[in-house]
Amino acid sequence: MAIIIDENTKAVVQGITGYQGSFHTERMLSYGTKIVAGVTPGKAGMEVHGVPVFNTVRDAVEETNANASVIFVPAAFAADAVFEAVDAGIKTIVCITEGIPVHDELKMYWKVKDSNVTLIGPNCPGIISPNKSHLGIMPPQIFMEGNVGIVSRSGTLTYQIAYNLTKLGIGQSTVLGIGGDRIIGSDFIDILERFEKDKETDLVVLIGEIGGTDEEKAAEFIKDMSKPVVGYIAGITAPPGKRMGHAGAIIEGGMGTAESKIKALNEVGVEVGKTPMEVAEIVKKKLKR
Amino acid sequence: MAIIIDENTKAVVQGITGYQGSFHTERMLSYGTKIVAGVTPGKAGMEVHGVPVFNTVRDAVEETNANASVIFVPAAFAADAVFEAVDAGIKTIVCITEGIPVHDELKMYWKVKDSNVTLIGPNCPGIISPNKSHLGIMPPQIFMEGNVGIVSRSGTLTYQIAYNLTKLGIGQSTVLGIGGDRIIGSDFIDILERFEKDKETDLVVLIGEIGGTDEEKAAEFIKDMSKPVVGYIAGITAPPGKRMGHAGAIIEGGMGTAESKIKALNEVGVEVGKTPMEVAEIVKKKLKR
Amino acid sequence: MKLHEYQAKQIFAQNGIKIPKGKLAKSVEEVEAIVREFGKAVLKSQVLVGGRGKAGGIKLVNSVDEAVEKAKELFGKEIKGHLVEKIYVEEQLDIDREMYVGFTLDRANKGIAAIVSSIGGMNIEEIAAKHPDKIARKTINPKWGLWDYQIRELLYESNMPKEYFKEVFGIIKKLYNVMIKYEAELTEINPLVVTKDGEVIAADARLNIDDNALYRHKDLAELKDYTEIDQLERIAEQKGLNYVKLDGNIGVIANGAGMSMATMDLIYLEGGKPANFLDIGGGASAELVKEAMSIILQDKNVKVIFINIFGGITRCDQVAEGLIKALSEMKVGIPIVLRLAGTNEEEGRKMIEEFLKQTKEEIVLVETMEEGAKKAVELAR
Amino acid sequence: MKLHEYQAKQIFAQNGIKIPKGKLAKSVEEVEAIVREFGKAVLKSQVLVGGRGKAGGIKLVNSVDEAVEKAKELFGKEIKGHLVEKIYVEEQLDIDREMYVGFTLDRANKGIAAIVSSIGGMNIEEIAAKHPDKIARKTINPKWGLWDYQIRELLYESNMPKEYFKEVFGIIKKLYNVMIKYEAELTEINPLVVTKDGEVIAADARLNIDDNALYRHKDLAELKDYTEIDQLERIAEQKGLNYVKLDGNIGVIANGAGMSMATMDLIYLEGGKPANFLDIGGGASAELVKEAMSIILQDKNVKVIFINIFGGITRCDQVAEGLIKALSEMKVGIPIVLRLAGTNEEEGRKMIEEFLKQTKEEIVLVETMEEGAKKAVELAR
Repeated sequence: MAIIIDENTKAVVQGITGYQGSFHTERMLSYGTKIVAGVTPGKAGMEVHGVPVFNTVRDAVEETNANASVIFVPAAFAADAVFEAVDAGIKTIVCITEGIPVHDELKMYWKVKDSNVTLIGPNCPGIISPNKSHLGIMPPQIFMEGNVGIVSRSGTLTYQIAYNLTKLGIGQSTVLGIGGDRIIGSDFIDILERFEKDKETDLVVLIGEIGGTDEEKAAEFIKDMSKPVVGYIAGITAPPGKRMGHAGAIIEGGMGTAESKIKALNEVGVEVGKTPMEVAEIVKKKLKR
Repeated sequence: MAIIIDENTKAVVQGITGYQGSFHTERMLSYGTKIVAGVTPGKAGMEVHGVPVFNTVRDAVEETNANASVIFVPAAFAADAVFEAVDAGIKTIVCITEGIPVHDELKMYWKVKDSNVTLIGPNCPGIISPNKSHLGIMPPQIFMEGNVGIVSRSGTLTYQIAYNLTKLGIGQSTVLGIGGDRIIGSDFIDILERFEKDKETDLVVLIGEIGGTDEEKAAEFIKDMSKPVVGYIAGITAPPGKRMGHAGAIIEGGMGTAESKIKALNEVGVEVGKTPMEVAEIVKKKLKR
Repeated sequence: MKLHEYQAKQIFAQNGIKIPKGKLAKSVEEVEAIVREFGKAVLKSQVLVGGRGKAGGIKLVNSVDEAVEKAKELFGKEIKGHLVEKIYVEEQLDIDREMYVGFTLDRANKGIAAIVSSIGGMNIEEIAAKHPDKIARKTINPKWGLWDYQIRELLYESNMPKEYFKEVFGIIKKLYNVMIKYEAELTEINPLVVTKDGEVIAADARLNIDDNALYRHKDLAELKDYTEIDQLERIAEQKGLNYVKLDGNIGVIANGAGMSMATMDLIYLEGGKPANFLDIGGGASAELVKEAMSIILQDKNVKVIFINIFGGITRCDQVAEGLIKALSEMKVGIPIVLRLAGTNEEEGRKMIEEFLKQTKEEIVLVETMEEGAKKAVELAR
Repeated sequence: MKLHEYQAKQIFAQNGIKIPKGKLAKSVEEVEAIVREFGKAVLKSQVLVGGRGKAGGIKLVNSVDEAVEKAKELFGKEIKGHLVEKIYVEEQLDIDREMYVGFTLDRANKGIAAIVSSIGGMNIEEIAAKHPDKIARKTINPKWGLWDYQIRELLYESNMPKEYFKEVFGIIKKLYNVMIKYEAELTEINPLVVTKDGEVIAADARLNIDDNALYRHKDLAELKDYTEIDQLERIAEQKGLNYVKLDGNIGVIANGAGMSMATMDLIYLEGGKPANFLDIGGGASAELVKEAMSIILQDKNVKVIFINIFGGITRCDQVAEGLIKALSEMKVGIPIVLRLAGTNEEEGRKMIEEFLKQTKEEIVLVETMEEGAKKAVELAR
């Protein structure tokens, strides 16, 4: 099973002829991901690492029946790329691009929502269902197939925790970063819902950080989940009013502190690890039961 | 049963303090329609024919649990009124107002579509489920409860045909005018779908006119309907390029002639009456079988 | 409301779309002066009807003398029933290629239809039929407006040559802005010309504004050319009546657009010919009925008038009152077939019956609209 | 990017929102000249921080002498860590009532939050807590934008007195346009003042623009006041590094924002205090690592540096190379705790081990980030 992507995922890479697009296409292909087409306007007929390039997503979908897209286009063109993918019939979009204007992100959010399309990101590391498919920029070798789902607002921190799990012999069903921006296509609840339904997933790790109230809302959802959830929240030491890298990682008007998030999660029975290592250990303990 | 409105319909009148709003509120009330509130900004606290007036639809819905709205506000404010009703949680909107700018109508269409709200009109005479509820400006005395549904692009012509049916002793389940504009909230198919499902309706009369391709599309739908449909199309003598009163009643670029519509209907087994009287006679004949 | 080419072009230019150099002339003398300035020129009749070119309304002139001669031909000429009173004089373009860009209301898909073709000059239906590979069409959802990827799709799907991509991309964007900003029902550049110098320029311009939105565009409303509208239709519009002149001899008055059309159709089915469409609307006053009578009577072809009223909001007694007023104040002299049904039917009929005792005008009261049509056709023979 | 009050007001005025008469002064002499012109005035320190008033950054002056005296006090004063270098001199308003209108990004509902209050002057959280009946809040969906009924609902729900409806209605509309047009994250008028003459006027102005959108608003980008940003943070920004200065003594370098925060947190859990947040991002070059080192070393509080890298796209050998370069080119003089894991971990560690043989700088290689934090805290004591 796994969620969102699996061996049936056939992806288009939007912005395939750019440096990032080309580099990561090669990495995704070498992991075994089915990258069936690339899109760069004006570059139809080219090939990138053996993948045919089209002028439009519509053309790419018509030729290849792609059902997913990974977006690497520059921030100024990212919203247009998402709209194009949706209208071409793509059902899963992973938007890697960072630095997208937030008013564009609002439009992206409602466009995919209107069309029942899944958008992961923007400003995210992507998604991997180990041994099945990888859409994004993660280091795939650190993951191992298994029964733990990971959903995270952070990239590197996700790798760290997945790495810790893998070292303990605990594999993952699907691992994904939902993105560090304030407005993202899928939030914790969207993903938790899927993990809850996924037969391969027995436990979920939620990696949050300061800013917003997404973790607090997730806690409300977790209350009714049947599967155990283990948490981690970054940013205990972050001062209010300062962005910690991610546009979304900011404590504003007293909202979104790590303390409030940890409290909300604890209240619904989520054990929150103090360190990435402790998270892996809690998972191990819980799975043993 | 009946469709869209019945004895459980509790309606707000938007623009109740205007001349039209007030006049027709009295008529609807006297027919037994549950008009539970009126809305005119700045007029909260007033009463019109015993109906309490509120500043906003939201207030009206909170106080009265209204589930429908009839809109009589001037054309310049009609789109805003529809948006307000939708966001206040109203599920059935009948927009009587004529002369609404077509770009506003496009927005209205997508707003109600997004929220799964039923919009009848604009520029329509409304809807009546005889002896149950009447939202609009029809002459209710000519209708009789029964098993024939009528859906029409015209007002007076609807009355004429309903009157002919009533005189022949044939009653109606629900009668409604979908409006004479080019962009309307519900088209023939939306209504035919409901009549097809309605247990009280045994036969449907479809009254079309020149312009657009709505009747042709309806024909495609009728092909798969289990209930008989009888048709009437006005405008055989209308010249191309001239609007026949309704903004939508215009033959443009060779599209939308009465001939093409009659042909499409005939092809799917719909008998099309040459005169309003003949329509009633065909209905009578069909019901006897 | 349709704008003339010269008006539409002015608006295009204000919105960043390149147009040829041009000036409006209302007399042969003005044409002469402008051509003296331009050298070679095109004289374009400003009439609100398609296919001007084929109908001889557009003339290339290569000298002042030729301009004067052609201008004399054009002024006063009738093109598809439209009188030429204004000529737009434009520089001649050195045309390398013709293309097409247009937007129109998309009733079926509830949006704005965007149409682009890499060839142009002929009408768009013709392009669609003859060169389906050179034309692209897309519906723009009003929720989101026009996005760049849609423009790219239009360009690729219409097989637009790459060298014009950038220019045409910009023009599509600007023309869409015109469509939205002025609440147009249709706007079109056909042909969109590429000159031998590589300039991309709107050689023609169409812009039809939604009449219902004119209250938000007062400056455009002032551009309305009333000389282009049939005089009776214009008067009717001012009185609040929907009137369309036709070429039959049976005048029709009814309430409701559908009812009016149905009445015309009945006349036709009985072998007669309607002289007009006239809808007095819902809840008409006696005064309005009188106005309707007066408009129809100005059409000298009319031999009989069929008044067909189904009273809902409209009250039959009001209609009778209006009719009596009209007959009292003006000489009608032709028979009237009258059918009154619905609200206050009895009162109306009684009023007419009373009136008939004291007038020499002929009013035939009928029971149904079918019967009325039959009678009217008989009387018109 | 936050705009100063005087900059935001200029934009408000350009968009039809009334503002008081005012001029910017950069010296006591300029203040003096302006107050000489205005008579009575308000001196408002232009610092990008909330609560200026309570912190003594705003002074009413009723004479030129008083203005000079207060201006001298204000210039050079530090308000919540921000140095006063500019004073906006405004006419005094005869205030009858204070209200509030604001828009801000609504993360939870994925839209624009509209907030209106019929009272103002204090901060909006305080109004919400103390006068919940005087405040109204609504989410505007970006698909449809702000509609009139929403403005009416905001006015009614905030119990806005009827006599201000029309004016405030217009201001809400205009302020929303500012929010959208300039791609703001937040814009606010607090207080929105009604003067004794009945004028409704923006007495204060906040406008924060989305940094990611500045490329579309070049004119605004030029208004950026770099003096308001910590110098080190400014330099880091120019180098493409995310750096936030904190007040601890353990410098932190990590890749990824979450990872950087987690590293800070670990230090805190071990009883230490991080000196900064510094994210070198994904796929950092050796050069960028060197720059990161150089920025941290400029913070004189730093006693130890903890470099925590989990290599995904980032290659550990690149990080090692950058670190070696930094240590070769500048004198560090404080211990470095280094944790390298992931891509090319072995190569990186080997490079460091080799380098350690030829340098006097102290580099402690650790296996895990938990161990690293512990070690760094030890070394900082």
